[in-house]
Formats: sequence, C-alpha cells, structure tokens
Amino acid sequence: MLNQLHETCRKLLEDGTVQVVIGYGQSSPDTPAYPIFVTRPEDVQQLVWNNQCFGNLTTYLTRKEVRAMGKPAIVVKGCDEKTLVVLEKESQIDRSQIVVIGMACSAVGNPPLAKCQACEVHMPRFADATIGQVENPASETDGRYADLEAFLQKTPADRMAYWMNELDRCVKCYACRQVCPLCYCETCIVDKNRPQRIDTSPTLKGNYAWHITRAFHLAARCVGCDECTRACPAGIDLRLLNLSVAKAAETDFGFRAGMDPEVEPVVGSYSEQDKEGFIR
Amino acid sequence: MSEVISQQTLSQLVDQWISQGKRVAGPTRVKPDVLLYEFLTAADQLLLNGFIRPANTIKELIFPRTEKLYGYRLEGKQIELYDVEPPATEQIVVGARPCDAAAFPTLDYVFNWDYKDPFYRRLRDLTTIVTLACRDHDEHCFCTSVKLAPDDEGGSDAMLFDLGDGNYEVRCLTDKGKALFAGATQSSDKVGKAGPGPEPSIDLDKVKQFLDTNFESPQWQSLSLRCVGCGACAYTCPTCHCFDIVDEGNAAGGARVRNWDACQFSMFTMHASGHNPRSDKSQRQRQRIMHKFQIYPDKFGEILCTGCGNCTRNCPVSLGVKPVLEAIQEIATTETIETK
Amino acid sequence: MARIGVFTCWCGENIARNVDVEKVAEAIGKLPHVRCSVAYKYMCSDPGQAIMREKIVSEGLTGVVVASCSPHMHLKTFRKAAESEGLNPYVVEMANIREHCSWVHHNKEDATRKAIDLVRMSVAKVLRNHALDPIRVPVTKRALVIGGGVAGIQAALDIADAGHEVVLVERDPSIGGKMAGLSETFPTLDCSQCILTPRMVDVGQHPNIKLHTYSEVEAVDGYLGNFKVTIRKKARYVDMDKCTGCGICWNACPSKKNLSEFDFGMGTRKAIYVPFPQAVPARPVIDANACIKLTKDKCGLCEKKCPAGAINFDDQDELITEEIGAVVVATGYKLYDIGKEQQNDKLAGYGEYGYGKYKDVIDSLQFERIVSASGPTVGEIQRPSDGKEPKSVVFISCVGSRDNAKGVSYCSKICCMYNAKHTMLYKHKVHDGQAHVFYMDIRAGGKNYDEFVRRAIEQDGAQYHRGRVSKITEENGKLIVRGVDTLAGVPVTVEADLVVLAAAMRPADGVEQLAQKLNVGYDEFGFLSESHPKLRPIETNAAGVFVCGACQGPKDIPESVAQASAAAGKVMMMFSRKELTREPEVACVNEQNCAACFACARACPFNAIEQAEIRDRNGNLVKRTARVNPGLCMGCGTCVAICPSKSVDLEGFTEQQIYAQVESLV
Amino acid sequence: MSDNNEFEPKIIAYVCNWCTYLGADLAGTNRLEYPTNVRIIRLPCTGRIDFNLIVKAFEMGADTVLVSGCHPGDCHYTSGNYHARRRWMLFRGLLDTMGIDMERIHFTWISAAEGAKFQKVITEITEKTKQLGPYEAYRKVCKVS
Repeated sequence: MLNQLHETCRKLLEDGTVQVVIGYGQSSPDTPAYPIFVTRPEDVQQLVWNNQCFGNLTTYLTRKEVRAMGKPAIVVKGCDEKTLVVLEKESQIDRSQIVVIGMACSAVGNPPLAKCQACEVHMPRFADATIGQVENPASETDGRYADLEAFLQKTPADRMAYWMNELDRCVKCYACRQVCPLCYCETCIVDKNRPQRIDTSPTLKGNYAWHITRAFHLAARCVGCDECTRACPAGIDLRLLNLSVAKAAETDFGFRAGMDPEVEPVVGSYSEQDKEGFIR
Repeated sequence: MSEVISQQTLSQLVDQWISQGKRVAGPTRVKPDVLLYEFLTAADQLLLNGFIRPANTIKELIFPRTEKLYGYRLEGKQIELYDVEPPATEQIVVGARPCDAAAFPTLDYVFNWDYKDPFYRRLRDLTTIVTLACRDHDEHCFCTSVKLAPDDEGGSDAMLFDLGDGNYEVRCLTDKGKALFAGATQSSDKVGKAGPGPEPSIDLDKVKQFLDTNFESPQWQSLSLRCVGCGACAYTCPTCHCFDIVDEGNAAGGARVRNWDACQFSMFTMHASGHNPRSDKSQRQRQRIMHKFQIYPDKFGEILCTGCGNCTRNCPVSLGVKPVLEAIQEIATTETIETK
Repeated sequence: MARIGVFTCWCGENIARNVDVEKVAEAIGKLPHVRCSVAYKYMCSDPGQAIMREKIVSEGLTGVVVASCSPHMHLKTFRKAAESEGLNPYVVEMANIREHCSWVHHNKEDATRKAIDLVRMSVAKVLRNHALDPIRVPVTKRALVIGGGVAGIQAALDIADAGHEVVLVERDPSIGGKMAGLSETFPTLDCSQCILTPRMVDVGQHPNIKLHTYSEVEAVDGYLGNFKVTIRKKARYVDMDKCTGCGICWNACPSKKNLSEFDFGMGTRKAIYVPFPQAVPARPVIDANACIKLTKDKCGLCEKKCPAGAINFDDQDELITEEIGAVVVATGYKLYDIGKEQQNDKLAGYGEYGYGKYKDVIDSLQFERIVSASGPTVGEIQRPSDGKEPKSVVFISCVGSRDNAKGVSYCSKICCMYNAKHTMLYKHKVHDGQAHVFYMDIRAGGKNYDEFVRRAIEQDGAQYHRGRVSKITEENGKLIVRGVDTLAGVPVTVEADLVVLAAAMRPADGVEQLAQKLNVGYDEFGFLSESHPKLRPIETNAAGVFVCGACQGPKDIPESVAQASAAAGKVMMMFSRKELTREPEVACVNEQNCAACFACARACPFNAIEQAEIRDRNGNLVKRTARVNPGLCMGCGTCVAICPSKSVDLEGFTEQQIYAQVESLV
Repeated sequence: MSDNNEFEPKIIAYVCNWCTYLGADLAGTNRLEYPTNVRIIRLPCTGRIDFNLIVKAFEMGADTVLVSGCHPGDCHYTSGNYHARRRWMLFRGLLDTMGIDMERIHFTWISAAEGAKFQKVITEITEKTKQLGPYEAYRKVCKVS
C-alpha cells in the first residue's frame, strides 16, 4: 500500500502532473504523523501511511503559501475527502486542478477516534487514485450521533454547567479555527472589531460567544473530521457542538455535509415546507 | 544530609494551604486524557508520579491569559477611569516542572526592563513555586539542548526529588521555599537525584550563527509550510509573553484588558492601515524562532526557551521549536559543507 | 466629532399624556455627543420642523433623532426637512415613542423610562449613520411587451402612442391571441375581430413598435431600466422583407390535412400558412413538421411558385438582443386540458366526459370557432362528427375550475358569462335548437353582466340546471349527459348532439420558465404574482417588470385591457424621468475581505449578487469576490446574516448601527 | 423597574420592518396595552437577523429574546423569512446542546395586521420570563472575573 502511494506520487511529480504532493510524514513510529509537502520525486520515500495519519490535509488547499507551489496532489482519507465536496460547492477549489489520492482507511488512532467508530467512508469515493483495501471496516454507522445523544441525556442546566467548565479552559489559541479546512475566511469575524461582536478576551463570556459562532458558522458545512477537537490543547470536546448542528441538519433537512456533491447546501437555500413547530 | 517529606505529609500540607485560603495549583487530570496545571480543591487531585507534562504552563499564574488593567464608567458626558483591585491571595504551585519554573528568571527581564510591570511583579511576589525534579522525559523534551537540566533550579523556590519510597527530598532554594516547608520535613541521609534528561540534540551556536546570517533565507518558507497559524505553541509555552490590549464594554462602561497574543496569528502585526509587515507565515515563523534564539538573547543574554517541548506536543501538526531548530541545524550543516 | 440633535415630540397629548417628554429630553441631553435635546408639542408641524431646521444650522448638527411616532409615519418628513438645511437625509433617525410606548403603556413612570431607552438606542444608532446618496440608474426608454394578445396589444399601443419605442414579442406567427379567435363578446355581442383587428393593424403599422412574431424570450439580463433581452426568432422559412403576402404559396401547397391551431383543431390548414386572414403580419410561415420539402426533401412547390422568391428552406432560428428599460408581461392563458392526459401530476383531468373520445364533446374555444363567421364552418353551427346541425347542446361550466380534486381550486371567472353568450349565439343560429347549461353557481358580477345572463335564460330560453354532470356516454349518435338538478333535487338526463365544456383558465405554457428568467414570482397554479394584491397589482417584485391580463389570473377582456393600460402607465412613469433613483439602503461587499464562498449570492432573493474578479493592472487575477448590483438590491440584508465573516453589510442597518443599539441597552 | 422591587425582565426583540414592526404600530394605534419590558430593534427583514445578535442580547443581560417577522409567504422580500427560519432551526440544535435555556428565545410570525397578536405575545413572554426569573446562568457566563 505504501509502495503504491510512493509510486503514484513519484509518477505525478516526475511527469509534471503536479508540482507538490501534500501527504503525511512521521518522525518516529507511533507518534502523530504530520503534513509534509513533497516537491521532488526522490523525496516521496518520506511519505508515510498508517493509523497515525490524523490530519485533514485539505486545510492546506486554500492557503496562499501552498497555492503558490503549483498544482497539488493531496492524500486524503474518506472522511477528509468530504471536505473537498464542501470546498468545491463554496467555490474555494477547482477540483480539476487537484489530484486526489484516496487512501483506504479502517480507522486512525489507537484506540480509534470517535469519528471512526461510525465511519461509513472507509473507502474514498471521488479520488483520482484510490489506494489499498479496507481489512475490517467495522462500524455501526447509526451511531453517528451516539455521543451527542448520550450528552443530551443531561438536563439543560447540567449541560450549561458542563460547558461553563469546559469553555473556562479555552485560551483562545484558535487552533480549532486554524486547523479547520472550512474556516477559510480572509478575516475571521472574531478578528473584526467594528463592531466587536465577540469579545476577544479568553473569558467565559468571550469564549461562549466564540464557540457558538465557530460551531454555527460550520452549520451544515462541517464534515466531522474532528480536527478542531484533536487540535484543542485544552481538551475541549468541540465535537459535541459540531454534531449538534449536523444532527439538526440531518433530521430537519436530510442533509449531510460532504456526502452528496449533487445536493444544494442547506444554508443559503430554503423550502416553503421547512418545519416551523417552534415558531408561533 | 537532606530534608525529606513523606507523600502523606505533603498532602496534608497542601490541604492545609488550601484551607488557609491560598490558591494552590498543581498538575491534575481534568479529564481522562487532559492533564493540566489547575487550582486544586484537595491534595488528592495532585499528580506527582510518572511522567507528568501538563499541556499548559504555570506562567498563567503570574501572567494571566486575560488581565484587567483598569476600568471605565460612562456617566452622562463624563468618562471616569478607576483602578482594579490588585490581587492579594497567595499562590502556591506544587509539582511544577523545572522547565516551567525556569521561565520566570528569563521573563523577569522583559517585565522589569524599561517599564516595571506592576501586574506581573505583584503576582510574581504572591507566588511560591515548588518544582519536582524530572526523572523521565519524552521525545519532545530538550531542556538539555538549551543549557537547562531536569533539576534546573531557576525560578524554583523549592524543589522536590522523588525518592521512590513514598518520600520526597525537599531542597528549599529561597526564603519563600523555606517558609513553606518550615517544620514539615525531617532530616535524612537519602539524597534525591533527577533523571539524566534527554540527550542534547541541538548546537545552539550553530543555530545562532544561522539566525544571524539568514534573515532573508528562502528556507523559512519550507520551515513554516505546515504551520496552520494558531497560537497553541505560544499559549502553552512557558516563556512566550506577547499580549494584546483591548477595551471591552458597552454604553455603561467597561475595562481595558490585556490578553495573550501569539506571533503566528496573521493579525498579530496587522496595522490599522491594513498593511501587514508579516503578511506571510514564513515571516511569522521566522519571528518566533528569532525572538527566542536571537533577539531576546542579544538583548537580555537569555534564550527565550526552556526546552519543555510543549509547543511541539500541543501543535496540531507537530511543529514547534525543536523540529525547526533541528531542521535549521541540518540546513546549516549542509550549507557549510556546500561552502567548503 | 459628532453633534447630535434630539427632538422629542409631545404629539399633543398623544405622547405627553403617558410619557414625561421633558424628562426624556433632559435625560437624553446628558448623553455624550448630544448637543441639543428639546421637546415640542408637534414636531411634524411647520413650527416643529422649523425648530429642527434652526438647530441643524445653529448647532451645526451632524445627526438628528426625532422621538415621536413610527418611522413609517414621518421618517420621510423629517429627512426632507433635514435635507432642506443641507443635512444628508440619511443621518436622521426616529425613536418610536408613540405607537411603541405612550399608546401602549399607561404607567407614566415606566413608559418614560422605556421612552428614554428607545431614544438612547436611536442616538446610539445615528452616531453610526453616515451620509448616503440615492442610487441613480439610467433608463433605456424602450419597453418590452411579451405576448401579443389583446392585453399586450393595448399595452404596446399605449406606450408607443406616448412616444416610446416598444418591442413586442409574440410566440405565434400572428398577434391577436385568443381574442382574435372569438366570435362575439359578452355582454354586448359585438364581433370580437371587428374590435380587435384594427388594433392589430395599428400595431403592425406603428412607427414606434418593433414586432417580433413567431419569437420567444430566450434570456433576460440586467436590471431595472437596463435590461438586455435575448429573443429567439424561430425559423419561418419565409423572408419577411421579400414576401408580399399574396397567397400564391399557400394556395399551391399540397399539404392540406394539418389541424389549424387557430381553429383549435376544428379546421385544417396548409403546411405554409397564415393562421387567419387578418393575421398581423399577413405573412405566411412554414410548419416544418408538415412541409413535404423539409420532411421528405420533395415538393418545394411554394418556392417555385413564389413570385417574390421569398421562400427560404435553409432558414435558421436567429437570436437577437434588445436593450430595454421596462418589461410588460402579457402572456395570457390556455384552457385546462380536460382529458385524462395532463401536463403535471397536480392536475387530474376528466375521463368521464369523454373529451377526446367523443368527437362531439368539445371545449368552449373550439365552440367559439364553430360559431365564428371566420371559422371553419363560416358560422354555420355543425357538429364535428358528421357536420349535422345540433338540435340540442349541453354546456357544462366549471370543468376543472373550483374543483380541488382536479387540481384547480380557483374560479375561472369568465365561463359563466361566455356560457350564457354561447347559448344565445346558438339559439340565434339554430332557432329550433335547445341549449342546456349545467352550472354550480352563476357568477355574473360586472356592468350589464347579470342582465346578459337573464336574457339568455328568459329571452333565448336556455335551460339552466344547477348541478354537476356525472357522466357522458354515446348511444346511437346521441350524447347521453347524466347530471343532477340540485334545485329540483332530481337526476337529469339530456340527449345532446353536442357538448361544450367550459374548461378552466390556466396560465399559458412556459410562463414559469419565463417568470424565472424575469425573477418574477408565481403561485402554485403558475399565475404570476403581483407585488401587492391591492396597492401594487401591476408591479411585480422584480423592479421594472409589470404584469397584465390573464397571466396574472383569470380575467375577461375589459379587465385585461384596463390592466394593460395601467401597466403602460407604470412604464410611462418610469420613462418620464431622465434617470431612476433608488433608496441607497442597499447591501455593499467589502471586497478585500470577501472569501468568495458566494453563500450570499445563493441566498439573495433578488439575484442581486454576482461573482466578480479583481485583477491587477496587468490583468492577473488578484482574487474573486461577491459584488452587489445596487440596481437590483432591495435591501433585505439576508446576505449580511448569512456571511460568516460579515464581509457584506447593509447601509442603513449596518452591523455597527445594530450592535450600537443593543449595547446601549444597559 | 416599578417602585415595588419585583423582578422586571429585560426583553430584547429583533423584528422585521414590514410585518412585526407594523404589527406593533397597529397595537399602538389600537391602544392595546402590554408590559413595558420589551425593547424593539427594527431590522429590514428577519433574513437580516444574525444569530450573533441573539448572543449579544444575552450578553447585554436580556432575560428573553424575541425574534419576529412576516408569516411565510408574506415576506416583503419574498424569501428572507424562509432563510431565517432555516438558520434558526439549525441554531436551536446548537443552543440546546450548549444548555442555553430555550424557553428564553421566542420566534414568532406577526403580520402588520396582527396588533392583537403582538400584544398577546409580549404579554405572554413577559409573564413567562417573570416566572423563569432572571437569566442567572448566562449572567454568570458574562460576569467578567
């Protein structure tokens, strides 16, 4: 599998199809793999593929420094690939100008990450080249919102208490935003101060406003790669927030971000038949 | 001869401090997979055994992530400014890593240089730091590369050494430290010893040489390419101390607050005009490294890094100081070979 | 430095009774940036406005708040007053302390406290207001009229007579629409063609009218006053300039058996034909599907015979563009299909009436052709099956109309009248014949309408049965119509020679696609939506696009004509100005900050946001961005709410203004 | 607050200019009395009402927030309220998870003709908020240490 990856990338670089391969490198086994940018055929050996390849590399596709390197090939897992669907819908990428190398993935992390438990895209679906086969794609896909549903067993008051405790640890390092492939705004709303909609201070007040905003700006866009959660140095479970909006989008509109390139995004469109039980 | 304290007595001591209304902080598990320095409500929350490297640092106790500088009230057409109550509660950190404590002597320079920062000094005076000498280290640790050690005493008021038998040797290094443990220890002939620490992997002189001569190097581009531009490294670094000052309030009034800021944010150097002198992330990564290993040393004679490795540990893409320095070292070597 | 003036109104007792206006003025006077704060009995009165104007000058005010009634009441008034002193009208705001305060709260202390809050909010807002200039858009003084029926003709002539150019687009080979095919019209029984054809000729000859028949609107770009319309001129195979309309060609044409659209299939026509003798233009067109030359590459007689050499078998569709300033849509109607086969599944159709199965079950428009002097039977009433004169005719109303089960809930409005007309026309030609009408209700509102129906019943002896027809069967040459008379409460069976079904009126085919091109709304039935049922019945929500005639809902001729003239009037209003000015409270994109995700463009109800590119001097792409077309933007602000980075803002309701209001609520 | 020191809720209402604002005007014209607690902020359309405004209202100490506009089909801008409705549906999912008290956010359609409904809604949510008491939880969030 790794050889095939190396060969594919070497060819792409050799025949000039792409100028850079965005893939995973690793300093030592069983440490988290990190993004590397291979530009010379002889360096493809640096590329690795294993269950430590957590990152969603698509976040680099919209960065000017990476764009400047020329046409990219990018290594994606099935889950990361969903991001491409959204990015294209939002006209951030031109799919024809990107070579997508899809890796068969049974799960990342040991034990596997929460998202992998309910993964249904072990095999990338739209890749230009798909590498490998999934040995044991064990996953009960209906458990997609299990953690959220468990959390919602708490009373609203307890939920409030939980988040006050969690968000109190947020230092506003914005790792959640910066690592997110869909947070590509030129200037984030929290960095705009006329008016100051969100307090920039890492106080509970500022953190609430920030995390509500972050999660909601990803409404019906977040593909659930959970990079924000993984990136958070304070260990805040942002996944729950993403899930809650995703669940609303699925239950109310049967919409799941990144799954079907054909369907129109939920936000920015409407149906006269939309439910409105909560409105009087 | 040495002074020792049993685990049990230490715990009693901690509980006693808490009951005295002091703010006692130490490494603790806030979640199964989240280890942080937090204020403790009971001694049993304190973690001292095994390899303990909290994701945050104790700089927060002395240089808070957000700090009110003064308040203002709007009365009709008048604006009234008022000072904030200075903090008065004594703070004690127990089980801090020496690499966290070692940051403070370095930080003291910048906070007591042309302007003596009263907020910093106040909390510095109120805080007593009890470190625990390291026995173990992980692949990110590199204190030995920045001329520190697993038992570096810088910034510590007292240092504990795990004797492995349920007792700790206590070395009181300052009067604050002495006062803290007065009467709580017994003499013993057991002498604690720190672990060997990581093998030094970085030649700082070589690095400095590169920095002095390579401000415009194209290498910065590749060194910074994978950085996503968040503040995780700076905010979990014991020595990073940049801040931003903002006013927050409404029609009734508000406050001027000082918040942590990080040099990897694209907005960090954004001018009001819209011009950004560090518009490219390679410039920002360069700034971070240069500040720590050239600018600060040139100005204060101290490296702005304790080799704790938190930047890499907390980096979503495992970047941080050590990998960059190692890369620089490699570049420097190959370049010197080429020049030969 | 901002200098705000606040003017609190007593509104006589209206405000002062429940709000301590002096206390409000005093409290507000203490606010930062407020230079003067006065209360007066009637701010909207001349002396009241005079006080405001004087202060604007003497205090050099940069912003004004009037605390009085609803902005819907007087905002324009006070903005005008400010403007008269050279202050930009858009730095004037109001605080509604009457409708929203003094009139709904009786505890004076609480009401006063609330009033102070409301004014404080307005002061906070006005501090963030800035001068705005009305948006000026040039007007191309040419109108497009879509549809050449009686409504389109009327609108076109009115506009053209006012001295403006009109482009009239008609889908069929001739203008005239449905009315040209009618025999006589209710309630006067005057000849339809006699009224209409002179107007058609006027259109054909009018120097200001550019007529495109056999053409359709392909695309519409631009906005109010500045539309660019692409028109498809369908291949006609006849050179309009060379052709003299002499008729040799269609006399020569051997392809006879083509059903005439104009006669609704009651008659036939040649492959090369003019729909009817009085057609405008009186130039033939070749039916490509019927023409032997075009289908089998044989014949070509017309080409050989034509003295003018006007036949061109190589003719192609042609796309032309017209620059116009306003659009009048008059696409008219068609009849409900009746038969089981229906265009969309919302409609059910009637199997039980045997339409399409029995030759002698026809619809009303087909009957019009049968009684019409210009029709296939030259006015002789003969039934389709055997050409015999029907001695008994049954007219059934509400076929489709008012029948939810069939998918049409509305009343088609004109059927009651033309049923009555049909019974009379029939009786006048077949004196020994008997007309029956099955109806649900008789709706004859209108000048001389009910009298007309009474005449049909009382003088011409039409038998009216109040009830529905359940089934029609054919037995030895007779149509057995089984119905019920709900008044008598008895079942009724009529042996008829001919049955005429008054099918529901439906919008013409393709109107929904047209509406989408024009950005005009339409209802579940496909009728175009006016922008207000009472006050803006001609306008649509697309600025510069007007509707008239049956495309907006069932109408008879007088109504259609009246509405058409109204539409023409609206167009002339537009054209009477050098340029149009629009409220400047529209959205504006911060193009430097826009991330070009175009969520705003997706959400904009008016398609006012386009994808634009910013290029440097050398034409290299710097970035892409959303851009608002101020000519199209109506200022709803949906884009602002949807933009994650708030790179688009709405003048008059900017983020700064709104947040300042909220943050003043301390 | 009135002289008696019973709790007087702070209610911030974001309403559209063409329906609910006019509905409130009509309530006034018809002299329909309701509690003084509500503070109306006029926006052109519910489509313009951003969720950050709701958060800001709570930060400003609102005990209840009302968002109101034109009935479906009546939107002055044809579809602004439909877009708003969608966003609210998703937003509620989030707030619910965050433990925000959903009884303190009200969405209504009030047309220009429904002055009586405006009176009813304001009276009811004021009463409701009085029962719920001050929104202590969010005030705790906003208490800047």
